[in-house]
Amino acid sequence: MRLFREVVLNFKRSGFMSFVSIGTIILAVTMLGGFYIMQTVVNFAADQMQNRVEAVVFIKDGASAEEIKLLGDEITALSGVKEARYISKDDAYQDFAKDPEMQKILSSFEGNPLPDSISVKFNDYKAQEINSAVAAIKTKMAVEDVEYGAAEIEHLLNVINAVKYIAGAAGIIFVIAALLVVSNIIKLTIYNRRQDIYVLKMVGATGADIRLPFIFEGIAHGFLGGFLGWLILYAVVSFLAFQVKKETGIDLAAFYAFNPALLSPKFIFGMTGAGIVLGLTGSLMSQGRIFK
Amino acid sequence: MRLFREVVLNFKRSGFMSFVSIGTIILAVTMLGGFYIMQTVVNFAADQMQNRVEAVVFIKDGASAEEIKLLGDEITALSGVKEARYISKDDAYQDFAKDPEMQKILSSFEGNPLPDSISVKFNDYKAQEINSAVAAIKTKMAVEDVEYGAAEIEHLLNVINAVKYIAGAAGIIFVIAALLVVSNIIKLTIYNRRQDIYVLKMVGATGADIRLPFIFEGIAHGFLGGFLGWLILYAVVSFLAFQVKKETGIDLAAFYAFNPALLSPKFIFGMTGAGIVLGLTGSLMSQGRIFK
Amino acid sequence: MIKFSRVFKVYEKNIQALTDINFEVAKGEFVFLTGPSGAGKTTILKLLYREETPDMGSIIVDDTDISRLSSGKVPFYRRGIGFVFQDFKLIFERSIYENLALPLEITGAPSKFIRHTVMESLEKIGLAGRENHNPWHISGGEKQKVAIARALIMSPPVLLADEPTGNLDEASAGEIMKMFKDANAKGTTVLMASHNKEIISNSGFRAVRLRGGRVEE
Amino acid sequence: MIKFSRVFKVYEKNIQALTDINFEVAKGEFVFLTGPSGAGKTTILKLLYREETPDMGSIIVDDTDISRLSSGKVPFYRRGIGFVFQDFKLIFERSIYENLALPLEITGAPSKFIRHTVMESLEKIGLAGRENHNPWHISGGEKQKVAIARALIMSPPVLLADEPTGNLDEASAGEIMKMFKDANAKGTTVLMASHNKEIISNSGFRAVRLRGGRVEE
Ligand SMILES: Nc1ncnc2c1ncn2[C@@H]1O[C@H](COP(=O)(O)OP(=O)(O)OP(=O)(O)O)[C@@H](O)[C@H]1O
Ligand SMILES: Nc1ncnc2c1ncn2[C@@H]1O[C@H](COP(=O)(O)OP(=O)(O)OP(=O)(O)O)[C@@H](O)[C@H]1O
Ligand SMILES: [Mg+2]
Ligand SMILES: [Mg+2]
Repeated sequence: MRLFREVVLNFKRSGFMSFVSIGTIILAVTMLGGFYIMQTVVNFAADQMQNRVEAVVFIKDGASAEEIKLLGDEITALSGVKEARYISKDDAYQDFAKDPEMQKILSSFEGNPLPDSISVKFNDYKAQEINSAVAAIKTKMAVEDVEYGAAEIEHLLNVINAVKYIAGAAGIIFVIAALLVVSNIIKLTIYNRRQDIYVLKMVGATGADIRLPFIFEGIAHGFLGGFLGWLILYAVVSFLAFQVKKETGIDLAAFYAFNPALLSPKFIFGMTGAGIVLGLTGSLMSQGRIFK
Repeated sequence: MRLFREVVLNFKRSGFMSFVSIGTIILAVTMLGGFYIMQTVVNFAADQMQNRVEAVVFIKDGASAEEIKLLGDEITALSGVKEARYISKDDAYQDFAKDPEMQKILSSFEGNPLPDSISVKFNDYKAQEINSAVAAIKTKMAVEDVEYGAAEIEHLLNVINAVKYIAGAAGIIFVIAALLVVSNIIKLTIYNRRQDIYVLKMVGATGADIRLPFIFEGIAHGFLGGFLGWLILYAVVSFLAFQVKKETGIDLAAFYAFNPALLSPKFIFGMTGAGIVLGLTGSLMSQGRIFK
Repeated sequence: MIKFSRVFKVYEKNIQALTDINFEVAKGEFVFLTGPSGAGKTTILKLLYREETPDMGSIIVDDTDISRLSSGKVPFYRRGIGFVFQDFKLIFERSIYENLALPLEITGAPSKFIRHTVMESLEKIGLAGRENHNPWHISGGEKQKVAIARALIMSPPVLLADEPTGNLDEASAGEIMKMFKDANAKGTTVLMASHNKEIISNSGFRAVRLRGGRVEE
Repeated sequence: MIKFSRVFKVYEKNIQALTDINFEVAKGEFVFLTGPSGAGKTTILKLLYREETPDMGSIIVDDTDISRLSSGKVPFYRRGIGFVFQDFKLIFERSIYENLALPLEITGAPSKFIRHTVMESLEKIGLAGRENHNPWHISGGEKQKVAIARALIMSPPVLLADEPTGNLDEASAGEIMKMFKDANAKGTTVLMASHNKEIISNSGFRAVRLRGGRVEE
């Protein structure tokens, strides 16, 4: 009862402070949420490119079905390899023949000039791993040659991978930063109320009497900030998607990272929860000063 | 003199507050700098991909040199087109012949089965613009067919473009956010010194006497925060580049966006300047409260 | 009730505020603390309030040595003491009503009881009708009256007052003294720091005289 | 020198603090303001200090109506006035030395002169050697002495003091009164709010009596 009243009173009384504190949580949570979405988009882009990184293993003419099967299993067992798919020369022919130019060229041969092959995809894009995998495959008996055709997007993948890395690090730094700002603001709030707190202590308030309102205030600010942050992020992203569509004709909503994710209960609860955690942690981190 | 002493005194006296204020500026500036670097990397990646978007215009057999020249000029004049490069059938043959497999296929023809062509690159990646350019080219007399082969990276480009867009918007939001946090913290500082300010006014201090120390304090905090922010960013990015190199073998320093940019005087002054602008703007924005 | 034995207090920067203080106050007694500025009156009250702890000696209140009280017990000890600060220490972020209600709210008193008690007390000090004002917006004497009302609101067994009449005119000081005497008559032990010779001599109560941190004579 | 003509002051929430105040203080005079708590003494001093402005009437100081002073001129007007606040208003973030140096620093006095003046003043109030202490860490009476020293440090032509002896024992009050009288003898016009009947009658100076916001008799 008194607790609830204290929190409400604090809201009313130190409107300015509450505004600062809630505002910072909104900013932090919005940034984190926006960050999460950017991260998702970058990951999505990186995954898309990664799927394109493949090595094609050309198999010696006359290799038996068992040999091929064995080779496939051996490749799959290599570290870093995600999948090895056998493509018979007939399948390859049909695939190429889809392109009318190629069809023309191919039809000038007698029979099928294409070899059997295995298409290899990789788990993560790590140059060293892929190179050593390719080298290992080359030594296999049944292998004629390995074409690692991804060289041209390798450079791009490097960039995207670096972006992912940096984005991850920035994310961690951001959480710490937000926590510091929020806890510092709550510290300032408490510092500002030091006379109030002194008098409370002097008229016999226990530690809990003094601390609890601040903790609940932190939680309340966090809840409000988190939820408002989600609302703002939703509005900003929607507006952005609208603008992007208008200017480039790209429908962002088509990427699963967008609107659906934003509206999912998981995301809403996640952001509100992050706000509460920020508010709570911030107020706990700042408690040290109360009894000084 | 008094001004300088006041600023130094404030630093000493309200060490805690100064810490909060400088810390926030460090965070903001570091974020902005890191953000700038991320943006540069994304732009770099997008540019790289964009260079790959090309349409190949196959020219009808028997078109005269003048017709081809005219066609090239017409294409270059289309909006959105960056360059149109003529590739003779001989050049094309030599290009293909570099690949031994292709060589085998080509040598099975009599003569050169490849047509003359024009390779078209675009300024910005905008689906609509490119599509209408391609459609326009298709209607030209000398054109046999247009192959717009970038379809496969189109999807990826969409993603990267969207990331660029969102990153730009996030950047603007971030500057505003940092400004709000800094000005709020300076407001809190001033609020905390309201008694001090009241007494100063009562013993005859003018508006300037009271405001100037806060403004200089803001600038000093900004300068310190900006420079420390650069130092931290430099350390973080260097560490990150080291880690990335260790884990993926990618040398980030090879991208011009990295270490060289970080060490350029432009970047250092930019970050320090951003800190000063933040500190100054923050303290100016918070001045309203002084005379309340 | 209250017993100081061989109490020494040195503040930081080597300021010797109290030297070998010994005195007793019996239960239900009304005792003045007097002496020139800087003599140590406020320090003695702060020790009793457990805001400071002595460097040596023992301070017995109600059979417990409060200088050895565990910090968890301090709040509950303080609830049995009313304190009038020399500089009032009203909370300017709360209304006059809220300032007075604070000690009651902390003990969890029912709000009806709080309302009744606070309004009665405001009546007594002549500030009825101004309960929703901010204590920043009342005169010095009025602030002092609010501070005194807050100290008395719990009807504490012990009342400590630091110069409670310093900002008051004679008539108001008389009223306030009457409030203290009434509380004392109901059994409250009162220890009051004061410079006001007239009030001390008129009251007929005993005075402990301090000078330079020692009890005189 | 100072002339109040038909001055009215109503605070927010409809509190009528002053009603039709008329009085004059001649140059070099020493006048007491007296009256019960809440009578309006502090309000009159605040009007003179330009912290508040009257709702009606004129307040002439040195031939200028200060209620019409432009806000740019207020700081310079205030530099000619020493003020002792009822609640001292020392800055707890600055040392005692810095508190005293403040009014001098603002006028841009040379630091040697400041040092000399401040040390002399500390000597006078018996706090020499404590210049680097925080005013938070001195007794109530000592705070009051510092507040008075700060008001006198500029040797202002006008001195306003709000209950400057409320927290002082008789001996200290006597010393302080002597400082005020000395300043007055050197030509400073003094207006002092006080409850202390003894001091007023002993001084032999004139007193303006207030009650309920009006000048009495
Ligand atoms: N800022 C304010 N807002 C509202 N009312 C005020 C304000 N300041 C003073 N008052 C009221 O105006 C009246 C006169 O106050 P003032 O401070 O002038 O009295 P005073 O004579 O100095 O009393 P004291 O001797 O107790 O200091 C009082 O009733 C007081 O409550
Ligand atoms: N926190 C502190 N730190 C250092 N010295 C202090 C502190 N509090 C008080 N003192 C010093 O201790 C001595 C006693 O102070 P105290 O406040 O007890 O005096 P007092 O009798 O209450 O005086 P007054 O009548 O002026 O209020 C004084 O010299 C004072 O300067
Ligand atoms: Mg004292
Ligand atoms: Mg007053």
